[in-house]
Amino acid sequence: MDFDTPLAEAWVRAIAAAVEKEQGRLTELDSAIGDGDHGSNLRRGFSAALAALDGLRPAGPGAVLTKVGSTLISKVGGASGPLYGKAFRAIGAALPDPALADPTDPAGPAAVAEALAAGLDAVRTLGKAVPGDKTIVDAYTPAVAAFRAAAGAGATLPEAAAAAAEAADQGARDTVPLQARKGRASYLGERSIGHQDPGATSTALLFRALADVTAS
Amino acid sequence: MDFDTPLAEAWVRAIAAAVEKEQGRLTELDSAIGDGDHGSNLRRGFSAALAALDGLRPAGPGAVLTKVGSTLISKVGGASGPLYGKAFRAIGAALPDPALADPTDPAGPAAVAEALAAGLDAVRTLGKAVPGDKTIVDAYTPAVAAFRAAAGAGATLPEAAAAAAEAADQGARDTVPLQARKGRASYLGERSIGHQDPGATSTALLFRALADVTAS
Amino acid sequence: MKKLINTPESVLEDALAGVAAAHPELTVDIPNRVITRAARPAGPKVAVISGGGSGHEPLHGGFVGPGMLDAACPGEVFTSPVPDQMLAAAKAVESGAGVVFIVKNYTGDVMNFELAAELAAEEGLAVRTVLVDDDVAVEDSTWTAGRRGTGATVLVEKATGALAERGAPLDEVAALGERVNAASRSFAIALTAATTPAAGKPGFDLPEDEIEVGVGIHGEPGRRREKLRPARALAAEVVDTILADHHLAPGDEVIALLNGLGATPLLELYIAYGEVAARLAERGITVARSLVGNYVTSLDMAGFSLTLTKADPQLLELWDAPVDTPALKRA
Amino acid sequence: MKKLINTPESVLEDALAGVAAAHPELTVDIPNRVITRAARPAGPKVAVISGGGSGHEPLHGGFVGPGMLDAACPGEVFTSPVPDQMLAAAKAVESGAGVVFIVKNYTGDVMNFELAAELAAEEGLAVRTVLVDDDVAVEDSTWTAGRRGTGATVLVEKATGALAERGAPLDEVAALGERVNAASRSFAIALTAATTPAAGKPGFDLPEDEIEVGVGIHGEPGRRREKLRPARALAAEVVDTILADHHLAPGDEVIALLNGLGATPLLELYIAYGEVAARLAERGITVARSLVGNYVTSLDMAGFSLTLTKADPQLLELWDAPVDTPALKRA
Ligand SMILES: Nc1ncnc2c1ncn2[C@@H]1O[C@H](COP(=O)(O)OP(=O)(O)O)[C@@H](O)[C@H]1O
Ligand SMILES: Nc1ncnc2c1ncn2[C@@H]1O[C@H](COP(=O)(O)OP(=O)(O)O)[C@@H](O)[C@H]1O
Ligand SMILES: [Mg+2]
Ligand SMILES: [Mg+2]
Ligand SMILES: [Mg+2]
Ligand SMILES: [Mg+2]
Repeated sequence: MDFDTPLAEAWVRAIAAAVEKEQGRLTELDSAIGDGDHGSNLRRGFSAALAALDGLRPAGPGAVLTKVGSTLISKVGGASGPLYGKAFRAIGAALPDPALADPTDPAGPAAVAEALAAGLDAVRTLGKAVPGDKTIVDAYTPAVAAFRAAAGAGATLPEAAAAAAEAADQGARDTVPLQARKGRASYLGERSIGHQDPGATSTALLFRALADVTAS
Repeated sequence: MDFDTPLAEAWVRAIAAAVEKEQGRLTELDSAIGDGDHGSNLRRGFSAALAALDGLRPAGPGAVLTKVGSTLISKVGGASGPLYGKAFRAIGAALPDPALADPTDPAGPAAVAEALAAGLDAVRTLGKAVPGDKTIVDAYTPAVAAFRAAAGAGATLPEAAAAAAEAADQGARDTVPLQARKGRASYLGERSIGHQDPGATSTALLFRALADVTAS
Repeated sequence: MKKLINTPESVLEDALAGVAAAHPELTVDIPNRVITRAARPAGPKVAVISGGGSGHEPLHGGFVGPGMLDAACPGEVFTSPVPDQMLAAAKAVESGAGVVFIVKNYTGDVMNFELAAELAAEEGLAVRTVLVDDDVAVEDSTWTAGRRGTGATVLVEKATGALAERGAPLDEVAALGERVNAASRSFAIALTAATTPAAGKPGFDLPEDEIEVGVGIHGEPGRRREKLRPARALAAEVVDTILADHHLAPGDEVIALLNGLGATPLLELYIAYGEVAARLAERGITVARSLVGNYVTSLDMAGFSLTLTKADPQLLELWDAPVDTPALKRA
Repeated sequence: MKKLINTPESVLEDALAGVAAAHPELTVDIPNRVITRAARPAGPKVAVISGGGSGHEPLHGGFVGPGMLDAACPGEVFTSPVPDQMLAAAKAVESGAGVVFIVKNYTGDVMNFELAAELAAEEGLAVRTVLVDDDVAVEDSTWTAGRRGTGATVLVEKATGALAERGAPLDEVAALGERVNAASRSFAIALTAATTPAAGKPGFDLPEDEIEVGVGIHGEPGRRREKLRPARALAAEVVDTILADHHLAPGDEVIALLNGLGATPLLELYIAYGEVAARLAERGITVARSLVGNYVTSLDMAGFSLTLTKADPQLLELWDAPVDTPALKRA
């Protein structure tokens, strides 16, 4: 399996569906240590991203994800809009785009790993969070590490994506005992301890969606 | 027993105590069909009246009640302030005042009946309510009638006051099925039916207080 | 009950202390409970005095200042003021041209202002009373105390205040006030009940999905209860209810006051106003001027009222006239 | 949840339609979510642009007009606006003298305005950003996102707006904004939590006898919970907390903003202000100017915030300068 345009689109659709389904939980998590809008923020963003895809065909997977990133930046707002927006733009830019490159050499697991890593770099550059700050970074970092390790060990795209999803889930759960040091939750100080971070949770949804669409 | 200055003062004190005790109930009744301030209105008024009495001695019973009326007008506001204020001023003006009249000829039951009736007239002149409108008038009218009848039949002041208290109580209870046509409760139309009128209820307290202080 | 107060008994006095501290341009006589402008008029002018129970802020104290009221008499919460207040206010601000009392039509207000007018007349003052009764929720019949005075009070105060400022004589100012009132109709919807400090609990119980339609500003219940509906539907109902009672024809102009009852966010008031404006347009009524915000509140009640005043060139001109009060300012 | 809305999704758009209908003196670009003055400046002037999540009305749209903001960019409820809005606003109102962005210090606001500033710079606009971070409830350390921007925003917007109106150059306007922010501290107490339309229930549960001390304007919980106390005690605590963090000495003058969080009656805000003024007097601080009312709200949250800005002749003069916006007017 290659990371081609249909797969990119399927990923975005799967994220949109997951966000729709989990909107309530994301909002609930954000109410506990934030301002209760993370679910509706992402829902607004990914439904706009879906709509934006329709005007794009035919485009490469990189163009699809770049467009998703731009749409998120334009529609979400809040902390997660620029962060996820920049991430998808970076992933899109880093993915070998068949429209530009040799169409017979589509992105394999290693190239996808580097593209996902570029997304993480974008998040860290903009948000300046480090692992342990109780943010998106805490799910994204282990997910990239797992994806990269699997790809390096010769895994297929579905296998690497599944490993990344597992790691992201674990990373999200591991935010529970952390004290937030970035974003709105940091105002809570010690009172942020004991709650799972909404952004890390949505990052896990993103990676789970990738695993789902590559597996099927 | 005569209606002398100590009795007038005792009556005012008894009213103030009753209002203090029943404030919650009056407010509750007024919440149901009005704006929930009748208890605090009367409490404010009668505690000011008590304070005003201290500066009055020695004065006749008429002067005491006139002062109470003026104080109620100055301190209560709302519908009940002017109505009870005018009533007490009229009662005070109508009571034979020992300071002016022959000190050996104090007010007997018949004179008290006429003074109380003057109070009712004042209420009706100012408020333009008739019996059946679900107001103060519905307790006050039967109370005066009973007092007058008793006095006419040769009753003592305690006996006449007890009869008036009984009639006022009954009059207040009889407001329950009425539809209000005056005051704030009239806005409710048929929804005012089924609730006892707060003003009629406080009028019954006034007459009950008179019965209590004359009896003891 | 959670309230930002010291004690239920001291609410009015404590609030007046705050008004005094916040507004050096006003004189607050705390013992007499009278708010006046700190600066007296240069020559004789009709004094416009309003008053009513507290809990409706900024009404009335927030409208004292050049171009609007000369004095306000705040009563206890939801309780009309006492005659002594109006007399003290009249004596403080009259300057030889007479006094207009603006009175909302509630039994208590009417009687207390009536007694005040008698006392003022005894002191040789010329007094006119303008009664405001704009709430179409109440049938005006011999079976009720008549329509309540609500949002139109702001328009009556603004117009009479502007006219008085120009030196118009007493009868003219009073007649204008009556004209503005006659040209005005209001209707209100409550999402929650108000809690007075004295009562300590809501004036009525309203289920989590119901609203009170035609509510009064003291929490007097309204025409009926119904399920909460979208703002668009509520706005249409409020507009239609007022128009059913108002002598307005397509093409007529109105001044519209979309008023918050106290606890409704301005964001929602703007949503309601957008729907009101759309509905009025559908019905062919032109909004010449509008005002959106909390002007005649009912403590912490959530909801809104709409007041529509038929406009004409004189009213618009007076509405636009300069005013400088805590709650309404125009250069 | 009882709200005067159509749907949770359309809250912002519907409210903007209402703002457009109510304020002909403003231009509301609903698709782009930008509010600007209808009248463009005569010559080049620095454009002052602010923005942030909705739900804090009248902030920011209510402060657009001569003497204050050139444009406001409202985000979704409690969500910072997107860079496209700020770019559209900048392009709409810049007149050759550059643009100042006023940004409250929240991660989302900071990042979105940062992206907007990049985009604007790409378009050749000169942009300066003023960060507002006045809330002393948050420790400003490397362990947090820094202090939140709250009530001081009104003062920054007023002062920079007044200075820009006079033709001051870009760097001077931005430097003034930073100076006002540095001179300001705020602290808030909530009696109830806000309910966003999207969440449908209160952001936090607060028992019937407890308050949240040091709360944020999005319902971010504060320093601690405690029992409700009389207004006098709460006012003293708020004043003392601010003074503990502020470089104020007895004899200093301040501008005081006693701000309602949305659902607290004005009557109670005046009570709180009276107590604040008394406490400041005790501490030897002189209130040179004050403002009491709902200016930086948090939807239907009950409670108040206090902002104290150290005053000096320039700030007072800018504070007193003419302004003509929906929510703040001065002749
Ligand atoms: N500096 C940051 N770096 C990475 N992620 C962050 C940062 N700040 C906040 N986040 C993430 O954003 C999430 C909140 O997103 P959202 O609720 O949409 O925005 P907002 O906080 O503006 O309401 C947090 O749960 C956290 O994971
Ligand atoms: N016109 C009237 N004549 C007689 N009594 C009246 C009249 N209007 C109102 N009342 C009485 O006043 C009572 C309410 O008093 P109160 O609550 O103190 O004043 P308000 O209605 O102004 O809040 C009513 O219960 C009723 O008995
Ligand atoms: Mg959030
Ligand atoms: Mg009452
Ligand atoms: Mg009352
Ligand atoms: Mg947010």
